[in-house]
Amino acid sequence: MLSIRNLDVEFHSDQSRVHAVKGISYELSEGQTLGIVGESGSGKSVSSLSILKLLPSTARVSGEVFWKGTDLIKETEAAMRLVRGAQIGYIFQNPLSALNPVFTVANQMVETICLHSDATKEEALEEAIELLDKVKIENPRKRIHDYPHQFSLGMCQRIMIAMTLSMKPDLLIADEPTASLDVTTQKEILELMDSLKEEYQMSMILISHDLGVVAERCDEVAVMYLGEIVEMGTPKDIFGSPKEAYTKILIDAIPKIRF
Amino acid sequence: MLHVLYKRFLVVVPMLLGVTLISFFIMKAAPGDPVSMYMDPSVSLEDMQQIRENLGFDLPVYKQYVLWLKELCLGNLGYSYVTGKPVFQAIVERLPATLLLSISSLVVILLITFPLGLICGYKKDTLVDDSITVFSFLGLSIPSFWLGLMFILLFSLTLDLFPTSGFMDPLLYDASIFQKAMNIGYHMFLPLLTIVVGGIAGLTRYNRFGVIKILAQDYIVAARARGISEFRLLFKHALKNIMLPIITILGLDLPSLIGGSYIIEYIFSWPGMGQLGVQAVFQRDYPILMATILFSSFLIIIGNMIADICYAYVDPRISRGKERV
Amino acid sequence: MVRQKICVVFWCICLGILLSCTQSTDKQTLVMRLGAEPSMLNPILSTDAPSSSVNGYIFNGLLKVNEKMELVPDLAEKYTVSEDGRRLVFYLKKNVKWHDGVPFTASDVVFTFDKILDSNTNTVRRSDYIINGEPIGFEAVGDYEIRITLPSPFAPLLNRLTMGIIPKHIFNSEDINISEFNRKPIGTGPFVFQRWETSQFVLLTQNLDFFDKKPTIETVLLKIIPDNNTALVSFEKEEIYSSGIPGKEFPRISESSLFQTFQYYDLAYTYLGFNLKNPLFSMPDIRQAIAMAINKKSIVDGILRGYGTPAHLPTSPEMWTYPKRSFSYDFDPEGAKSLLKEAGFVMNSRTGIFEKNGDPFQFKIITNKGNKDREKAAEIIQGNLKDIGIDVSLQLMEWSSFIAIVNSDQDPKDYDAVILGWSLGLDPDGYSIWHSSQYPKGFNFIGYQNETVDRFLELGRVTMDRDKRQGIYQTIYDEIAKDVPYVFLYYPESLVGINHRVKGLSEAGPTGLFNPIENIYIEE
Amino acid sequence: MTGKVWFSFIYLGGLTVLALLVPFFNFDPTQIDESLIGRPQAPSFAHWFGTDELGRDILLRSIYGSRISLMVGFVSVGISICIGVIVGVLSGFIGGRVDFLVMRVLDTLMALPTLFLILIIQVMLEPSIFNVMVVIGVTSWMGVARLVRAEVLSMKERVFVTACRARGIVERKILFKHIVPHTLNPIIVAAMLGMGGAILIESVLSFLGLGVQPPHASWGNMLENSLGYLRDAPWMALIPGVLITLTVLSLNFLGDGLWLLLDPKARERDVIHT
Repeated sequence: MLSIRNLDVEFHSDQSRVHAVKGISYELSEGQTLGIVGESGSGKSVSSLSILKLLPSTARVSGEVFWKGTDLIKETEAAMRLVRGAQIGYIFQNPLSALNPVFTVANQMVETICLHSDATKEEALEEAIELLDKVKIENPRKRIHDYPHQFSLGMCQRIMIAMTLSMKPDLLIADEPTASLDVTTQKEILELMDSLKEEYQMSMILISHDLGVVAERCDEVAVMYLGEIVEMGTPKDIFGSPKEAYTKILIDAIPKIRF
Repeated sequence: MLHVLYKRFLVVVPMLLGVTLISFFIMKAAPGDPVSMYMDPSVSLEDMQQIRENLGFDLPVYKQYVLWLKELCLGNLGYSYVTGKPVFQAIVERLPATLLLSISSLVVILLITFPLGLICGYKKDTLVDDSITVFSFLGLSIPSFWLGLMFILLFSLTLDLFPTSGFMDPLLYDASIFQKAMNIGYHMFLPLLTIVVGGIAGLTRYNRFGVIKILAQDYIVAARARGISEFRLLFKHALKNIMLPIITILGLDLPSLIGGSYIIEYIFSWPGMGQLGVQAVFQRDYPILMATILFSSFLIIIGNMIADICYAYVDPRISRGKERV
Repeated sequence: MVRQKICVVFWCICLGILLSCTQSTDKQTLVMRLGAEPSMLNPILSTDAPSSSVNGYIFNGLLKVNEKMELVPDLAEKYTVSEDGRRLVFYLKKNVKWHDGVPFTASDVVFTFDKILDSNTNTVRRSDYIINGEPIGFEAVGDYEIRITLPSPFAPLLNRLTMGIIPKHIFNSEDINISEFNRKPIGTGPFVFQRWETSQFVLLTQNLDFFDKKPTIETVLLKIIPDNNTALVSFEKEEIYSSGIPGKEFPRISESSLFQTFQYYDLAYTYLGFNLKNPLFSMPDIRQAIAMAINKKSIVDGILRGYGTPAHLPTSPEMWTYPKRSFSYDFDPEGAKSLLKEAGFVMNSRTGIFEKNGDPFQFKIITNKGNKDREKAAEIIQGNLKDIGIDVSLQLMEWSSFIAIVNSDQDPKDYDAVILGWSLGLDPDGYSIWHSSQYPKGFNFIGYQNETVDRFLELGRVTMDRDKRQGIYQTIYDEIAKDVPYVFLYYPESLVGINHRVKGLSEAGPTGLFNPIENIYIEE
Repeated sequence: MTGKVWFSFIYLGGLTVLALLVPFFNFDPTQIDESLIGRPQAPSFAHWFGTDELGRDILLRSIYGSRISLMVGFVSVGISICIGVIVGVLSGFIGGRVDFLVMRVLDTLMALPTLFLILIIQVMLEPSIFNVMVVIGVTSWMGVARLVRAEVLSMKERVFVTACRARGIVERKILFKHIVPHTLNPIIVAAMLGMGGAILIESVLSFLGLGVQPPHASWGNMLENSLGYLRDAPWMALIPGVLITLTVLSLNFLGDGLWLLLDPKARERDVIHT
């Protein structure tokens, strides 16, 4: 379904030039979950943002991103708009900053729903409330009219998930969706995502710096280091017999409770 | 909300008091008084002295201030020393012209700077952005009174397109309101243009920074990731956020906008409060001067308050009772 | 949206231009300029020129000055002066009505002068009617007769009886200083006040009940245009019918068939005055040297463009006391230098400045801000004096601050020299400027003291005969010219342009071209 | 960006060098040419910028005028920064009631229409260039004080200050060693922009005749002189105006450039206020 070949991203500015992603390739088939792990700055987010062409104008992207048979790199901005959200959803690391602070949740959700369907505003609102209910926001009918800053971080992430799901994407890219949350909330959100993935039958790219998170729920894992995929395979392979030194370090970094 | 307003009003009173105190004493420290305007070989100094006594200039300065303040509390701003006109009337006569000029220049500036700022911010570091920036800086650096003169030289004297000065053609005193409005607009063009050229730079720049900053925010990328169009992004998602800093800046810029328009009024003989005030400085017409300063300060303070209120209105994060620092 | 707005603004501008082009004026409307906002339209309170010129249309005095600068009866039918000059009787016209229809009587006249003499009135005219501390008596006999009693004869009084008379029935119950009738005056004059828009215009219309010959002009529109350049532009666009013309524009305007131009001497002169109490200027030789060092001709030619004359006397060529012969110092820088050397000054060849006992000859000239000609003259004088070795600095001061220094009570006063101008009244009396009693309080702020001048000034005030007075003032002028308390700089000429459609003008002179206003009409 | 900064450097540098060197030559900017009084001459080979109404060379007067403008810029901004920094640092650092009071006084001063304030003070004092500098300095420090206070306040909240306290460093040392130096960057930028502002105010004052006294030249009074000659001798108005504009423009460019240079995070911050 998604096939990336030789994806290369460079950032140009007046003084410097940063080679963020150095020719990576991977494939993802329908219903599968791909995990991408690596430390901060290894190019995980950049590579996945470039799938949707969401990088700032200073970025130079080359390579091929085939999505359902078309190369997204060559697509126009207008065509991309139809892909974004409706076909590929994206969940961000910090849910609070990903919600526009000056509009109510209802406003933003209705806008999104109306954009991708023919629903009227009233219908869209009902749908949004339903979705909020689904992501376990209490009293959604009332709370939907609140502003983002009135919700906790975990709640915001639930809202983001609800909003992304409202567009029924075929692929969900979750960019460290739990990194800014505390441990118990992390667990809840991940479980929520698991169940929703089942329900909506989406493919997923799960980005994380935490191998533990990825190992449990991915069909395949890619390890990125300094803009390159240094190792790729099933979690079993990676954990069982890591070939690269860097992967070993990552595995060692998973906290193990010793008594 | 009301609570905030109430609290702010409490601060306004001592501030205005401070303003009057400072200006009154500085003013009284200036040599000369309104009576010296009468100097003429046919005028005797005894007469001038008598008028001074009639007007109460022989009293100690603090007593004069207390007297003035007492009258003010009774709602009496006094009478002009030069024309004997009630000060309130003199100010009210001038207020419409000043407000007309400052408000319309503000509106025009906003109308121009918003799209300019959006373009600059959206197309940042391109040729368009660079040239708009250079031009707006140029506007900021040109002395406004000189620009006014150059406009008079070009548009009035050389091209003969606009009147050099004034407010309305006297012959239109009984014309229809529409005709009057047209004529006033026609007279207002050059002063307005002068103020606008000087005022564009700052706001465009703030707008530009605002746009750049906002466009880099996660929620813009997130909205884009949901397939929302660029137009909608700019004019819905970014716009409201950009307005926040702009409102603050407007509030802070108000003094310079009002103060700046005074020198323009002087150049174009625009019958506003600035002209009245500058004249009053030179004629030592204390009651008029005090009232002009009081009114201007009041306008500035109110302007800042309105900015704060708008801010609270636009930004949901500022909730009731919490004041912005 | 934005484009629409731009369009709207554009069309508004176009419409505005159209409208301003199509406006037309009634043919008997006289459009004049006021150089500033009038202060009060009340002749006993205001002293500023714009107010006076508006008041001139609205109010009448007992007497008026005609175009030949003679005093003739106005509200008075006739008047008599007693032999000793101490009793005057005025018989008033009987058909005079105020603009509100109330008949004018002697009580109005008495009220006017009582108000002036009342110390609660903020007027600077009070001392005009006080002689040696005693007020002049005004008394009504019946409705149409006024008796005036003077403590001693006083020649300048007749001129002061041109003061506009104000209505008693209006001001009786008002605080005259702040009365609203100072802004909507009621007079007896040929024109009735209609409206006054702040800093825009004053509008007057013909008085249909006027007691004298009715004017042809139906409406007088006085536009308030403070800026001279703007006024000139308006004049050339025929938006106002009269304007002062700067010297450099005068030849151009004169050649145009659209305009009539006039030039005449003002009753004014400009001078450099020394603080005579300053030891530096105590010697007449020094003052004379300075007088000789100043190139008055280049000031007149350069700054006034030749429209004026170098001055030598404290009067004006238009004044009837202006002498045929006069005493003067001509431009002579070498002579000035040798005078300074005789006075004990030595040239320091390094600095190029004269010194005495090691102190360089330097002083500061102050002048008021706002009169461009005067400011330029000051700069030229500074240059002239530097050329002969005197170091002069200039300070332009804002009027009130300037007056505060010059009029301070202290002796000696805190200045070296001033450049200033006097505009003179119609009477040649110069008592307040030259008499030694007017120092330190008074307009003799330079501290001039000359017994002969004092004596003749006093004599001039009590002498009624014009020929005798001429002789008296001749003596005074000679004394002053010899003493050089001032360096008289120039007599400026008034350059006036009038639109060609305005007819019936009188001969050019200080009383104005529009005197009497009754003769003026606008040609189609 | 760099182009603008280079332009400013070269222009201001050139102007400063000219201004500093011109007194060493035997030129007299007040020399009147009596034959040309009242007849300003257009720019020519003999007089590159033409002559004014008293036949004086405008080029020479412009250079002498630049001495005044640059000096006014330096001195008045120096004064305003001294006052502003002291008030801002103390107010921000002491905090509490003192801060509240100081801020209210600042608000009050800022609510005064500056032009009137300057006009009245200037009328009160004898007009001279020295007074102009003092008056501009004394009336324009409020912005700097606010800026510095805000900076100090935000510094106070930073962890490193708490860390200093935890190490037992006395308050005074924290203030002068750790907090004040951090406020330097915004001050330098504010100074650049402030100099431009001061030059503009000086020109307004001289224009109203309350600044530099004749026959000495300043750009403001050269402009004022040009008033009666707008039509016949537009260069009299054009040249000083262009010079003021270029100078202020350069200072603004320089301030802007320095801001980006000194504060790498500047692009992210939305407001610097002059």
